[in-house]
Amino acid sequence: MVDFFLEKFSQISWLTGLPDGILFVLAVILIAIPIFLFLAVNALVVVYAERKISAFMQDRLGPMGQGAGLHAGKWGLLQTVADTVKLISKEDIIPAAVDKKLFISAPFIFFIGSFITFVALPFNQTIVAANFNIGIFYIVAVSSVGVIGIILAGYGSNNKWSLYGAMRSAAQIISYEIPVALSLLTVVMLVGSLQMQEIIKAQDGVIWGFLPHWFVFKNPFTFIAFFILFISGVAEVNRTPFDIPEAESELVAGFHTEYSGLRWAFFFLAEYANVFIVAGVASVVFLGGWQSPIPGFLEGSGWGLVWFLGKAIFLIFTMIWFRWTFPRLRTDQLMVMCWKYFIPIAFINIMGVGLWDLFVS
Amino acid sequence: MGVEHDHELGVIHAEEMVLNVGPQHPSTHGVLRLKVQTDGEIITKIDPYIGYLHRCFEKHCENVTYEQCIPYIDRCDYIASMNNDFGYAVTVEQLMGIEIPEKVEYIRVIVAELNRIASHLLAIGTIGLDVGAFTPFLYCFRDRERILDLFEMLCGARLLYNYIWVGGVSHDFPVGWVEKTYEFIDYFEPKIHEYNELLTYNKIFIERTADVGILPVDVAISYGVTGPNLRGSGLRWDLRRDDLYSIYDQFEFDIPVGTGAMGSVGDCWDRYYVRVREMEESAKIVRQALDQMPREGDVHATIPRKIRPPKGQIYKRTESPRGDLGFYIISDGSPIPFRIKLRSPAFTAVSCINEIARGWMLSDVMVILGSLDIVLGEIDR
Amino acid sequence: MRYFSNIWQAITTLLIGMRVTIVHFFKARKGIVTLQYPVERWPRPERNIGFSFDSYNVIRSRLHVDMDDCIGCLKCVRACPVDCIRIETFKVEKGVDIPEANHIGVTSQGTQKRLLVTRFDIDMTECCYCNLCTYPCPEECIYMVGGPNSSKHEIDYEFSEYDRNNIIYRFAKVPPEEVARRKAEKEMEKTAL
Amino acid sequence: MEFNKIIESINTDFKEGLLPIGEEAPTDHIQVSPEDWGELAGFLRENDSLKFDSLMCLTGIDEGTEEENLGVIYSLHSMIHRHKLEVRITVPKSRPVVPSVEQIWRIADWFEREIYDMFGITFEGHRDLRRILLPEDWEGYPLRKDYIFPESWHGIEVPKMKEGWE
Repeated sequence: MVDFFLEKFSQISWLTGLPDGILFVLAVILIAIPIFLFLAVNALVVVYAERKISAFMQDRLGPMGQGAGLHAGKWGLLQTVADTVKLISKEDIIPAAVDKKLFISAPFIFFIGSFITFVALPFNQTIVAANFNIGIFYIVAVSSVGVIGIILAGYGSNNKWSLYGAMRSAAQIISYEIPVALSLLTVVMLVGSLQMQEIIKAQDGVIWGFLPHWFVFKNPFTFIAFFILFISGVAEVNRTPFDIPEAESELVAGFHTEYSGLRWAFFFLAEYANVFIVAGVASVVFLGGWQSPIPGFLEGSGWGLVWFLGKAIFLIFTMIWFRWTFPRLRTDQLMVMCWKYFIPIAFINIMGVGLWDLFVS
Repeated sequence: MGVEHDHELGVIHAEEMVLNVGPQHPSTHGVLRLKVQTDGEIITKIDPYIGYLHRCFEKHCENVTYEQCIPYIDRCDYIASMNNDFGYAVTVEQLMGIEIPEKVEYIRVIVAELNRIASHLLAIGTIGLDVGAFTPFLYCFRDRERILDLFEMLCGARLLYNYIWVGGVSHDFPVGWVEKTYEFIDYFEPKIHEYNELLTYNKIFIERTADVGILPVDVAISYGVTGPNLRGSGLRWDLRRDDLYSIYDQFEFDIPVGTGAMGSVGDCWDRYYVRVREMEESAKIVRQALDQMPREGDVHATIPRKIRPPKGQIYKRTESPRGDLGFYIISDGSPIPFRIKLRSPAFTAVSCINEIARGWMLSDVMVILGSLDIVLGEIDR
Repeated sequence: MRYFSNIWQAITTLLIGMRVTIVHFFKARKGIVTLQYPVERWPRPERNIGFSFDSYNVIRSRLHVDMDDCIGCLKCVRACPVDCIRIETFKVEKGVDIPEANHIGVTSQGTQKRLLVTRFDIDMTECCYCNLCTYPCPEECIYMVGGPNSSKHEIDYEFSEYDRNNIIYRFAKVPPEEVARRKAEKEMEKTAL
Repeated sequence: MEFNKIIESINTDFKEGLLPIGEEAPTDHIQVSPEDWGELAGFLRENDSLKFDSLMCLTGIDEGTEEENLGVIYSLHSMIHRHKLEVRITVPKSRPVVPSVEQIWRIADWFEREIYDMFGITFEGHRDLRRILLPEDWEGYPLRKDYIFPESWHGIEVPKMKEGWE
């Protein structure tokens, strides 16, 4: 995309006089602003969806607006808007005993971690901020920057609960990086490329006559790999049943106990951005990204965006569904699940995919 | 948290961290404060501090008449007020030697068992909440709400009833109440299956509760732990059968005990599952009582104008949803009790937390606390 | 072996749990139990929860006193476990109306009053809604509003106020100057003796 | 086991003539002195035919201002033999000391702390005797009949009257 903008700039006469560096920065900003807006809208929508879905699953109505006065709009549609206004207008509290520098910088580091991951995420055939040739590698590497933010938040808050949350989170995210990377590796083996668009393009066509040729259906091992990736992804973004860093019944609010207002909003925003990233990566790598579920039907870049977002939304729905169904695991059980179950199975998967590719297909 | 490196010996001496869980904490079920010493996530010692909700119940009772005690007793175990009143009424009646009409006994049993269901629903819902499952909690509250509706229809109050009086109940059940109760029981019995599907047999829930916080029988008895907690440890001990009061001998019901189906006997899962099973049994009792209850009859007949028990004292215990609820009442012959002591089952349950939670992780403390099903109103009185 | 049975158990039981919630999700229209409080009030027969208003026997809500019927017998004061009722009375001629004190001599049940109730305060902040005061009342003049008493006084259970003192309900209808006059008279009598 | 038999058993196996037998003896409880209680408690807990393994309730009483006596009532129960026993100990207000049974029945730990809190009876041998329901620095023992409620605590006045309410 940067190249695309630079090319456009070269056609605008008054811009050509500017130095290349400034043009580059301008191009980057032009990309960053839509991503930021997308993140904000994503958080608004997902929070609203989460509230409504959880409410319906629990025989409730969720946010509703009825009767006199401006409640939360029809069906509570304005609830998240009201939330945002509240968060922005809240008093900015920095507790006296915190480590100020860390405390202030932590939410932004956490946010940056999820923000820069979007760079490599292809929304359709053309919309991708940077079509790296190491796309997957970049996502795996960058998405764990956020943990630094969590640790700083927990450490800087000078609160025992926060520290517990941060330590748990660090252990959890670092552990679950491994099954994520290993299950992505199965696809990389099949495609032979780390580039996101290449991976999606490899999922073109039909398999067994009727199923789309997505990697999740390709062979039994990739099928398992998809679930390992998805569940580990859920674990990596600290959602129930893996939400031990913020486990509200144990650690009050975990690493963001001391945060409120806008700083807390950044954690919130980043958390939902991470949710989208997990859903996005899983749908790109295993569910064909912008490929149509019925091959040859409704293709093109507009529909590509719809298919990609549709798949991502379905996976987000599943994550919400998980959250409102399951209890939470304990720290050691989380580790057991990762190291004793996911990682061995992921290794077997890699072997299996290789053998399957050699002998079966 | 100061970590001190002892280079000479090559070992690290790590200090233990003291963590205050509560008085304000999402899962202390009230205002309990646990001073927890932790070594990393592992608990080395728990020291419970209670009394944040102390309301001088026993002192109050020495200043009001026997009738006026009942609103205060309601507020002790505010989750199961009917059972509290029931216990108090039975105790004072035994002290006075009053015979109770049959219909009153049936009404009392029905409301007490309904309240037991309501209390257990709260217990299993909150243990779900403590392990992080939010949805079962709301399902439980949805059904508990219906019981509270029944009570509201019966006596106007939803939580603190003042319905069971010494010598009777405050008034007869309204028209249509019996049918509504039948309706509720018909609705409720299949719902237990839903809780089981959603929570009881959930693998994560089993992992979190089975083999955690094991309370052996001898420790339980020594700590005076009673009720579902003791039955969870495998001892078939239920005052409704073993120390009969009221008319519980007229009903067929089972006393579920912990069997260690998912782990060892006496773990959190057993305590939890005993409660689930007890709800079924209570529903059975309610159904039988509704079938057998005489529809006609006065409920006011035996209420004395002024309750004035003879000089003497009595200790009587009844089975509340949390265990043995004992009343020690000393009367000096006046209408004001000389001394009322309430032996609270939750008080004894929380006293043993150090014994059973030591060595487990911080997350388990909440589960153990949830599985003991404590009500701080009753502990602090 | 246990390893694989664990995996199998986890997958099956978790899927069963997920089925329960998704069924609730799709049946959301039918099963919702929320009451949108300020707009919807409690008795809603079309929902499968709650009961119709007519079948109410009692209701615990605000205490109300019909002062025309009150004979000042103090039975409710004695019954109250939290001492939230205060009554002051003056002896008056039996069964005679006193218009300047808004006093009616005979109650609706035909009892002739001996006392003029100059003060009948109920502090609803202290009330524990135990209903104990309503039973001993010989004239049935103190009651909780709504329910079977809805003909006497409509239901009022949302009597929140910004000031605590507004929840102290003063039912006596005797004007303050009349009370002061009678108090002074009583003082005079005392000093005369 | 019947109450008489329990008495008999205590008298024969524990200490000859500890408990009075006859017309005037109480028929529902036994009264022991604080000196005997420490040993008797262990005996009641351990003796095979008695085996009082559960302490149901521990009640403190203040027998009124005239008598100046404090009492502790132990309600014992045997889960095995299904019999119960009530043990009473009376101590003067001037020296309210009772031996602790905290190590015999573990629940007595908290029960005794509660009675210490409310009546000021000291349990000798209790390993952790401090207030349980009231704050640590509370003065006086509230359930004593001669207790006078404090006017204030840590500078917090107890409101006696409220506005518009005599």
